[in-house]
Amino acid sequence: MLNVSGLAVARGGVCVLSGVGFTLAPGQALILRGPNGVGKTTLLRTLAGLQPPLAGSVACGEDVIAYAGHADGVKPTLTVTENLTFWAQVFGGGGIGAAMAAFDLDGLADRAAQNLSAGQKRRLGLARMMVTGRPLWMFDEPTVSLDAASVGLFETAVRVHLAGGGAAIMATHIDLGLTDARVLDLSPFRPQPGGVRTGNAPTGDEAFL
Amino acid sequence: MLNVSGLAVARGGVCVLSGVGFTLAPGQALILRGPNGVGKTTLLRTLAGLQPPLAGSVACGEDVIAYAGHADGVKPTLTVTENLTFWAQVFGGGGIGAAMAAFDLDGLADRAAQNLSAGQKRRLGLARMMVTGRPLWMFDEPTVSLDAASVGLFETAVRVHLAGGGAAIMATHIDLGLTDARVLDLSPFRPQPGGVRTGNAPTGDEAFL
Amino acid sequence: MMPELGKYAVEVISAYVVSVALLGGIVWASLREGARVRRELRSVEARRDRADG
Amino acid sequence: MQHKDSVPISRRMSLWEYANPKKFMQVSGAALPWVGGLAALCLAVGLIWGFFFTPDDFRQGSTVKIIYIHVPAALMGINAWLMMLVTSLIWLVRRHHVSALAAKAAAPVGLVMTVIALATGAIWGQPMWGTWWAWDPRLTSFLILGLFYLGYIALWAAIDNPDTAADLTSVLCLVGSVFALLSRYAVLFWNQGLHQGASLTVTQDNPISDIYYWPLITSISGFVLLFLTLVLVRTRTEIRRRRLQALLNRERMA
Amino acid sequence: MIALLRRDMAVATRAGGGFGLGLAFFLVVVVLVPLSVGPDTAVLSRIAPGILWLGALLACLLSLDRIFALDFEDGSLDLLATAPLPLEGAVAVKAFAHWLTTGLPLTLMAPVLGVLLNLPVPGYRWLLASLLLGTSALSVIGAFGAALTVGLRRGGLLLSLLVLPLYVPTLIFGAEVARRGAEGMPVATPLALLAGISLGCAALMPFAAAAALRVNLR
Amino acid sequence: MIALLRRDMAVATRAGGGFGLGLAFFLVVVVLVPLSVGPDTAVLSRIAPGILWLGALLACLLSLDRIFALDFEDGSLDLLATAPLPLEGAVAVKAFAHWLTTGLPLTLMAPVLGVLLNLPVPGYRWLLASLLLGTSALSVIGAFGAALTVGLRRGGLLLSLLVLPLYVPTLIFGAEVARRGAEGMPVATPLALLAGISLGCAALMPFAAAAALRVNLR
Ligand code: HEM
Ligand SMILES: Nc1ncnc2c1ncn2[C@@H]1O[C@H](COP(=O)(O)OP(=O)(O)OP(=O)(O)O)[C@@H](O)[C@H]1O
Ligand SMILES: Nc1ncnc2c1ncn2[C@@H]1O[C@H](COP(=O)(O)OP(=O)(O)OP(=O)(O)O)[C@@H](O)[C@H]1O
Ligand SMILES: [Mg+2]
Ligand SMILES: [Mg+2]
Repeated sequence: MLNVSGLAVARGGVCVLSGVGFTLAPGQALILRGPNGVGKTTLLRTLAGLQPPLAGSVACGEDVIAYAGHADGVKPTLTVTENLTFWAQVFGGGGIGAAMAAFDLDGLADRAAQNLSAGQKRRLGLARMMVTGRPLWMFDEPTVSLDAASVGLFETAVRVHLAGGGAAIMATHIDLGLTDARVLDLSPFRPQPGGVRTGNAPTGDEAFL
Repeated sequence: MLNVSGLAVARGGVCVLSGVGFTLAPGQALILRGPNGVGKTTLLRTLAGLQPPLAGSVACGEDVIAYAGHADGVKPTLTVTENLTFWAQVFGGGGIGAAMAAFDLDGLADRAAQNLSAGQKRRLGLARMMVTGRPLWMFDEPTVSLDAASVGLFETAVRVHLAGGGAAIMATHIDLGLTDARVLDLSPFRPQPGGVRTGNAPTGDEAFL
Repeated sequence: MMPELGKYAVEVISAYVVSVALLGGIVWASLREGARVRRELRSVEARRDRADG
Repeated sequence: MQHKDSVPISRRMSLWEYANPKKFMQVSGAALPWVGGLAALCLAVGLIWGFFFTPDDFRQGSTVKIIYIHVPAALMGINAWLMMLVTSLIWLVRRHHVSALAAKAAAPVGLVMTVIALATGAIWGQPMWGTWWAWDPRLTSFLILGLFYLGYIALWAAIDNPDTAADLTSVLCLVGSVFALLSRYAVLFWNQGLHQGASLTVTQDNPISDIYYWPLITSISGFVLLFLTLVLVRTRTEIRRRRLQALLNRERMA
Repeated sequence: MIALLRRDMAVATRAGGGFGLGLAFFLVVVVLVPLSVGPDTAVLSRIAPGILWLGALLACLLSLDRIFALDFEDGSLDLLATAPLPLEGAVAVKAFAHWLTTGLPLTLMAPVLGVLLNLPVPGYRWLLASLLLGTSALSVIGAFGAALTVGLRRGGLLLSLLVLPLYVPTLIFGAEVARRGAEGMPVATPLALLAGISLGCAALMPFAAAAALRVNLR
Repeated sequence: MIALLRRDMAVATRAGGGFGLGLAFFLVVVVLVPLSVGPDTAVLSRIAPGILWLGALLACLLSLDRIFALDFEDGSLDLLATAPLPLEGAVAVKAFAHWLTTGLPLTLMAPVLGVLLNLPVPGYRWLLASLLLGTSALSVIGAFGAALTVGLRRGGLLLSLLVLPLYVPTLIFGAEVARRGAEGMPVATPLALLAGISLGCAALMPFAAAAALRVNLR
């Protein structure tokens, strides 16, 4: 479903990760780990096609990835239902009932998103992934602000998605209950400072070195 | 240091918590818990004096509380040093060296805040508390986006603060290593639906009921 | 019936028409909004009274 | 509003906080039909009398009939703002909810009155001054008053929390009144030389004859009563809206 | 696409969405002109077509950041870029929604404000026509400018600065149509040029805007 | 206080902070006026003082939301409200910083733009004087408007709508000074009135603004 090899990514003109490679088959989940600032967000944005890689390749079908970043993509003045319906329509997907139920949003259906608490807003952001109908979900720190019960809802949703032939990648600092997910620690992929300079860590500045 | 009794707080005209009471002495820490949307943020803002309580009292000296909310109060275009120095000056405090060291920010000193990763920015926000010189720290989900090592730094900083006669209140969903902190679960303080209607849960709307 | 308005007929009549239309508009809007809110309030109160038993 | 409540007696003590929306609903509910009926009567009599049964002025021709709308509307445009100022002050000092809501309810009515005065003035200006609009001080300050209404209404509409909105709009109303006064003087200063003069004060110089005076008075009282009726109706709506919101909030908590 | 149009309209017309405020700004600018220039009617009616055009342009300009900035801040733009819509289409729809909620109401209001500035009677028709054509160009060009500045904080003023020079041709021809109309001169040539600009912009700008957006999302 | 002033200045002058953009907007508006009104020098020099004042006012207006909105978004305002500064003082300092980074540069730039509009020679001195006095009033009044709208999303246009009527007296007296100056008439009276307005606003508005801010932070 996703095949990454020799990937190098940069942020602010600095190469932060290089030589990243992995494959992901349907039904699998991959958890990205690494200390703050190692480049998890940068890597996910590259995979989602939002920024070009410095080197290496990302092999992935069209219209496969759904991406959920630090921000939720939620309009504060629209209600929970309106927000979800909009994304369902954009992705040509079906109903929003399942997503509302899975993230326990039914009680909040007519609340404007700006009146949600931090965790409730996050749940709405996560529910959005279910209405995209995309097979590969990518999350950047999905459990921020969530309480234990909501983290449970999230795990269940991911498990159901995997069982249905989907796949998921998530960057997170906490331990999720997804015991059979693979874990990829990004620390070893930091470009070596003393190493060959431009060989395996090319940046946009390469031409000036 | 802080004495709260019979406190009721409202958000969006709805009473979300009532009858909250506790005291906090120097050297103590209190952890607020409760599911998403129970009213932790609202309670903290009320304690910090940013919104008036519906009922009850908050007894607390002048210039005692330093508050850190969901947002960090960090100017994206200023560097880490400039940001910290500014807050140190506003609070008439001293140097920023200790805070920089405690949150491992020395390596980032001259980086503009907008170029920090999510966790690095959070560390900067937490470091701000150390330069306020205030004895009572209040955090709203301090460990969001932090990796394990940074959470360790945070715990150490809080422990040192407590040992020095300070106190701390924090709302969080994860388990911190602060084993001797008291935990206050907010769920029981939700106003009873079936109970006396306006008796113990007065809101601004009372006049209309 | 109609009074003789002379050469200013258009002005006078249009002034009256515009004003009456504006007044009618605000009256109508006020009443309609009032009726709508009252209806909603009734339904909510009925629901609540039922819940109270 | 009739519903049994199980509130302890002790909490009913604060009269301003608690009892007033209810009392207001009772009193206004009883008064409304009378005020409304009287308003309709006065308006109908005044306007019909003015339109059909007054003679033409020797200089202004039949356009003088516009006065029965123009002057009452202009008066109400100004006085509605004054009323909002007073009710805003009451809200800021006494925190009396009905007061804030009455100010909110009056604003659109005041705006409509202002617009009517402007429109009829413009229509009247075409035959009298040969132009729809001139930057005469009085007209200009009226236009600025209209802008204040717009800003005030927009601010109410933009804020969700009703008490916050009441506070902020009240502050705006106070500050705005000061600046409206300042603007009035500024405008007088600005257009001294080109002042349109005569036409506006015609009826003041030579005291208006009875034949125009009585229908005008009837019409003015009609406008006053209509304003009162509308404000009552709209305030009642606002109170109901608040109550509706309060009930929904309560439901949500359960 | 329809969903996007509907959502954008809903967001714009919801409380605080900015619909109506553009109109109010237009009104206020037009009112302030006599206050600053002085109440001389001859001068005012001479500059009326130009000022009306300028006021409409400024009101349009100020609401431009609505097109993308909000969607960027709350992350919707990232998601739209990965959605199964061509980004060009999304840009065009968003520009159209902006025109419907800004340009169109401005156009309809302009004649009323013309009265305040003593616009000569024959001018009204051509003012309307030129604004109707011109504001659509303003919206599409503005969408391009908004796409260029979308990632920047407080892009608002920078946006104005970038877009204003791009508005120059539209403004010149539009104001020329209105001025000639007001003075009773023939308007065919500038009107044709204005129409050309509008059509060209509507056809090409969405591509430029989508390209800029892609770069900014990196 | 000094720290706050310094920080606000630093944020404003840092890249993307908006310093310079107000100036650019002023420049562009003044350039667009001849394009829309037509190139007749007599007309232009007649309306020059008014247009310069209006342009400065609009440029000032557009940068108003900088005063509080950014601080609100990133949480600094909550923290400032709990800091050991009186909020009134903070408001005054922030308005002053806004004036230093907007009103002052606008004033200094106005004479240069006066050349573009053929402002008569005696006008320059009084244009400078009136802008110097007037823009300070604009900043303080603007701070009040910004405080009223700070919590609202896209408060920008609403802010303009609320503030513009409040600007009317300042604008009238300011433009009157500049116009009379340009025509060689005595300017003492409007200048005194302008000074009165500026002083009154500077003394009273911070209190109103701080009150509005407190309500908004609730
Ligand atoms: C758009 C244009 C106009 C506006 C906004 C306007 C506004 C006003 C206002 C605000 C008043 C104030 C009433 C008061 O101070 O007690 C007034 C009164 C009056 N207006 Fe107008 N006016 C306009 C045009 C005209 C025209 C064209 C005429 C007639 C030639 C006219 C005749 C009068 C008269 C006779 C009064 C009553 C004066 C008095 O008894 O004090 N107005 N108008
Ligand atoms: N404009 C920039 N210039 C230089 N370095 C930058 C810039 N922007 C970001 N960085 C650095 O790039 C690195 C990668 O950031 P990224 O946001 O991908 O980290 P992350 O793994 O998501 O961290 P976190 O867990 O804290 O969210 C960080 O060390 C950050 O400081
Ligand atoms: N404007 C509003 N109108 C009505 N209810 C609101 C409004 N704003 C917030 N709420 C509700 O108030 C409650 C308290 O919110 P608060 O942000 O204090 O929760 P929290 O405990 O901090 O939650 P989290 O852990 O998710 O951050 C929530 O249930 C929220 O939905
Ligand atoms: Mg990250
Ligand atoms: Mg919270």
